Amino acid sequence: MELTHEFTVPADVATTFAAFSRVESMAECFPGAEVTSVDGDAFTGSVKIKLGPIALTFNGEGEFTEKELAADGSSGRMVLSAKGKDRRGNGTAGAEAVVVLAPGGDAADGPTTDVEVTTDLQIGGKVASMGRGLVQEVSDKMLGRFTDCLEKKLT
Amino acid sequence: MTRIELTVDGAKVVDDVEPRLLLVQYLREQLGKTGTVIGCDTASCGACTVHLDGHSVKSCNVLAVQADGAEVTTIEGIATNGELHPLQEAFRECHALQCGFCTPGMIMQSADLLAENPHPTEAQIREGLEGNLCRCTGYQNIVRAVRYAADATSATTDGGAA
Amino acid sequence: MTTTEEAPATAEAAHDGEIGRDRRRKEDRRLITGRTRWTDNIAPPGTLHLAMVRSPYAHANISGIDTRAAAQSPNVVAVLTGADLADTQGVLANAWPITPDQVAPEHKPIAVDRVAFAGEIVAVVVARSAATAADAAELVDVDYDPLPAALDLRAAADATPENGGAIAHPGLGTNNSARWIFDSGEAGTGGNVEDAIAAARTDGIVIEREYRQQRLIPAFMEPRSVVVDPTGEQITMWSATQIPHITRFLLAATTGVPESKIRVIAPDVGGGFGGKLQTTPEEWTAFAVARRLGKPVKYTETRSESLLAAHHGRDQWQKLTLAARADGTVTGLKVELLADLGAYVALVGGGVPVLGAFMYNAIYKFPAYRFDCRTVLTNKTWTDAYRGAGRPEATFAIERLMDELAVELGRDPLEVRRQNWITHDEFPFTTVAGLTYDSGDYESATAQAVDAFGYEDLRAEQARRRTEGDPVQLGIGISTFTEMCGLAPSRVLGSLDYGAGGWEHAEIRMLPTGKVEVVTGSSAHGQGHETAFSQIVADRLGVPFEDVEVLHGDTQVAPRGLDTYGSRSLTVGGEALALAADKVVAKAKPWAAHLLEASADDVEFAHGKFTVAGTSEAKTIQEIALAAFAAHDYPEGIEPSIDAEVTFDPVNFSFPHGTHLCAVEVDTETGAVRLRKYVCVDDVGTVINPLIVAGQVHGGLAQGIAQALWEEAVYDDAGTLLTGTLADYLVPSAADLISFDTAIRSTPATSNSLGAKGVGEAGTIASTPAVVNAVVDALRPYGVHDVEMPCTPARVWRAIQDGSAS
Amino acid sequence: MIPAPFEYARPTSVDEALGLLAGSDDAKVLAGGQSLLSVLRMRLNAPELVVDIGRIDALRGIREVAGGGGAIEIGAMTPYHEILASDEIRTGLRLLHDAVAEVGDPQVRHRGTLGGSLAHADPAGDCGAVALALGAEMVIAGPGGERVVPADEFFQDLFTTAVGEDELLVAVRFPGYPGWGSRYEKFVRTAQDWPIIAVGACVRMADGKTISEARIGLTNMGPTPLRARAVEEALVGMTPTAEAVGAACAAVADGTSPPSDLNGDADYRRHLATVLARRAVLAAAGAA
Repeated sequence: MELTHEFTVPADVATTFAAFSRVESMAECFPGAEVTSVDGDAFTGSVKIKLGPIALTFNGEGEFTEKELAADGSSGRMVLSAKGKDRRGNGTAGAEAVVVLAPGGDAADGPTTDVEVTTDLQIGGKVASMGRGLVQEVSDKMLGRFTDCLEKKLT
Repeated sequence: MTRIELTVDGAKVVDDVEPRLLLVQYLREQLGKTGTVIGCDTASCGACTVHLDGHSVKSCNVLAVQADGAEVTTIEGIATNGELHPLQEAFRECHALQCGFCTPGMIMQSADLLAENPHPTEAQIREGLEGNLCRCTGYQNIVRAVRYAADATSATTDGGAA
Repeated sequence: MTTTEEAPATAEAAHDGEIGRDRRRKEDRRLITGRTRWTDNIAPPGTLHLAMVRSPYAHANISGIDTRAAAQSPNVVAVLTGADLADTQGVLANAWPITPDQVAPEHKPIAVDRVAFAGEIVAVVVARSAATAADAAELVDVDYDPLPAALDLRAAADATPENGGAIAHPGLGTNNSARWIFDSGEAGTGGNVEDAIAAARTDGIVIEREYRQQRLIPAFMEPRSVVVDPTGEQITMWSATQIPHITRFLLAATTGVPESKIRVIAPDVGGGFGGKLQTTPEEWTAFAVARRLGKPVKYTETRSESLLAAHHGRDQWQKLTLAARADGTVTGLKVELLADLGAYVALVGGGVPVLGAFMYNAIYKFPAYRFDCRTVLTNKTWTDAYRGAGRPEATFAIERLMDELAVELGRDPLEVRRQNWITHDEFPFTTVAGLTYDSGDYESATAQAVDAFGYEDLRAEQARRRTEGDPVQLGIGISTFTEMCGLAPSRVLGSLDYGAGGWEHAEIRMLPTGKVEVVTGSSAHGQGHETAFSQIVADRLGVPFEDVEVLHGDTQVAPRGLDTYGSRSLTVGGEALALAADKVVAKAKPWAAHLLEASADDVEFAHGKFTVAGTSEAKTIQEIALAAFAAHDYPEGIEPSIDAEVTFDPVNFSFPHGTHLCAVEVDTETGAVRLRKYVCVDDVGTVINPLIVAGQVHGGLAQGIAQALWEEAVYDDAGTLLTGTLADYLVPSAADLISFDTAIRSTPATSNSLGAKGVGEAGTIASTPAVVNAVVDALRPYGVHDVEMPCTPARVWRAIQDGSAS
Repeated sequence: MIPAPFEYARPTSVDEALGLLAGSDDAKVLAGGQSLLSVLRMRLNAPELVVDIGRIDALRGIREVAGGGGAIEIGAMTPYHEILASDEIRTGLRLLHDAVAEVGDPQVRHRGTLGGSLAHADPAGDCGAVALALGAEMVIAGPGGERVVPADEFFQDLFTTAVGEDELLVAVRFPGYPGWGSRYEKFVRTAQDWPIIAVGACVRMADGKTISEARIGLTNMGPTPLRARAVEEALVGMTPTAEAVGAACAAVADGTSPPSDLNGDADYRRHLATVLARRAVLAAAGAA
């Protein structure tokens, strides 16, 4: 499934890029995420998803497979790939998040950046096999919280 | 382990069980009441229906510890003095079963239905059995059996035999 | 109030004949009281429990399996992978390679290097309880490297390594397993269909349609379970299976354990519908683990495992071209079919479309036909027989097309069918597909159905609703059908490369007390064999119904048999029994003559008694059974037994048929479809037990209607099954269905002495097209000409929007 | 399938229950269990502690709120079948009665509870939209005592309510609606399935001719139950003809974000909402 979230932050593209392109800043925004090790652009960690009756802990690894900032600061793009599995063997998750930064309109107090996060998420296993497609709802919810947090980082 | 005491099909039982044990597993594995069966894991099929303190429940959706102190009746406990329950009789008479796997739950739910509404219409029977799946009969003879049992019971009652 | 025991029939009652009698079922005594023997109820002392670790990926290489944590958890006895069992796990066989060059991947019960569908077993945990096995299974850590998955049937058929399409088994280089063609021109059974189509294009009507047979899940109520006890001289397997005999043979053939050392028992089995016509990875794994550990083991699947990993059914794309003359006479049909096998070629999975190949012409006598089918491997659960197997798909196609033709002609769909069907005086009739239909009467069955349905009144109501613009529209659907039942003639099966014969075995033992023990190789799972077979034997031998005991489902008790599927039990197994009974009578006759001091020529048998013509002297067959047991006094040259065995192999299939009429109300505002009325008249030949026949029809209707309206196995684009519980795979309840008006007619079959044709699949075959025809009929004024199955409210509503817009 | 192991506690008072919740950072409250146990069996959750509140007598029962102008309080652990059997509810809170009658199946209604369902906050649950439409108040007990949260603020997100991890929903209060008519329109594919969507409407008529007040709740039209306030306002003063009500209800899905799933996409749900809302309002007005 592909999930898209868009928002605008009150900072220029370069500042936004710098803020987002660190593993830690990404991780601390993802609900329930904990980074256990970082090696350059690669990391390992866990994500605890707790929503209503469901509580799952995914362990996994990820890395920035792309990080590009235009020299003139006119655009930025980063791709984060991650995969993990539920520690009870009930599900697998694979995600590729493409973050695209573009200059937004200037606000009164300075430049802004439009951010688009497109996440291609694959949830497999038992988790995805039950319940009226709730996985999609839950995933959308988690990513929404993630992007909300990113948005607030620079607000 | 948690100590539970309950009455199952008229007999008092005391056991130590893991809290996670489902009532249906307790009935089958510890009490040997294998007449009650497990058909699904989402409380959809109703094959495991038993009576808990007089009301039908899906015993796969109740923990054994939740039945502590309760009275449980299964398909193995509804015949009295060697005589079949009117619904057991009716299911056989009306050919309301084929493979028979759903039958214990179907009979237990039908008994609950008739206890609440002794003279149901066809629509009420169908709605009353909405939580019990059967893959063999197309339900037609099950509905017929419930009506047959209702008629038989009311005939007995009207005749003052009770 | 009576007890469960059937009141013993009087001798006179028994003489009224058992055939056609509404006997209450013998099986029910145990089933209504919970005194049942489901496989999951069986646990030999010391039984260990298995939990399967299953792949969450549709297609992946296995790069590592770490079993240490699981193996160290409390009460775990062993954790075994495919590699651990490599030499002993055997392989799962495909018993019906439909072409000599069929491409089929090897199917190990536990995957070793690569998984090919989500749900495939990668390891098995053995523990002292099912709960601890399940706990430990969560600790098995498998590393997967996902591979591209072939999921969409049509895309998979076209995929090649060159065009970059996903290949379900990369080593095979293709997803195409087999191509199987029947062409009436080449077979000499009819003309060339391309000629017929070309002629119709210039001067007639050509109807071209594509229909999808969605993927279904048999969803028998009893989840599969297997217990294997290797202690003792034999290895005993109890399994919730339709096919204990075939399982024993294949276990022996693929594991090297001699057949004589394997006993397979199918105890009470909670439904199958084809879904338990399989040799399963779970059975093979349990067998291997039990042998490895020398201990009894048990595995019972959860419902979600069942929906995920027990074989699925249907899943075909049909491309159809029907040619007709301008007057409505059908001149030819071309079928191009894609059939989704799933990840492996299942036991008879490859042959399912072939079973349909002979039925697309149905009850019609058109002169040209071509069937061209490709079976395709994908990374989904394997598919195999599901109630009707091939024949529902064929019937759906032709019956939908007949409606489309009627619309094109602007004529009543019943009229168009009448114009094209075989009339009763034309039997026996050899069809364009090469089958010879022995008997039938489509006119009478249809007339009776139309009458019971109130066809004209409902058409009038439909017209009224249309005129008034009622938001709730009425639709009327028609489906006739015939099928080939009683799989069956071994020579025919051989000509189709089927891996077994089609005979059935029966044995009758006349016990000294006068009771009768009957052994059949046809193993029931809800059909009521114990009752119907008792009736046949009681009828032929003139013994009380209650005195007949039917034994089945245990390879030690009933060593010869080919099991239950394809509506074959009565037509083949029942006939074997009838012939065995005749043989008992024939063997008893010289005894009777001897004891009555008469010439065998003067002895007659009727109602259980041998009498000498013109005297009151008589011996009952029970008396002769006792005499044979004592064997003190009998004629020279014969054996001291009147027991008999028969292996029966019919010369032809049987061809039940019927006409089904359905009325639905469609709420055009919401798309909701409500069944209003359902009438069917089925000709199943001689009826042994009308109660059982009606029950089979009801259940079949429910399953066929469910295909039309509710059920579908849905995968996401990564190959995860989304309908993985009964909360998502929608099996209808009583509240979703109505009471059906069913009637039975009988033109006896000529291929067996009983005249029986088979009834197990009838309802399922005819009801799906009847319902879809009704839904589409309701929506014709909105420009709708098809609704994909299942006809969900959302699809129906969307069809109305799209139709009205066009 | 059996749930993963857990510790089990069965308090007999609300305070005891709150103490147990406070003492664990991975506890799950077990009410009737009709949703939770399936989740535990599928092992989509494996809490350390399960707190079974089924034996807290104070949480059970239906009573009139003293001085509440006909308001009714329902203990959180009151099972559906007791609600269905209550004459008070059938006559005074017909909409609730009708929605409860549609929950699951008879067996589920014997075990399932109103409070359990509301705290579970499944957007497809039948009771949420009705609680919202009827302006229910949720009584929540926590370490600091009881607080009352209006339904409007109770449902916060998918499966998320105002009940904190250390709190317990103890009762639900419904104002009285004497003289109102109501209808719960639920749309399902099979009888025991979750609703694709549902609409609950409650209407008060002035002099039997025009709508003087309307309250409408929507089930499964977004991550939480929703109230269709704009439509409620548009209906006021209207003579409830099919055309007029239909026109008002055409906007019922505005601002909603219904899910797309195997039963239908969001557009279909939006369309269904307009149809069901019209039918519910007309029926409610007719019954008023």
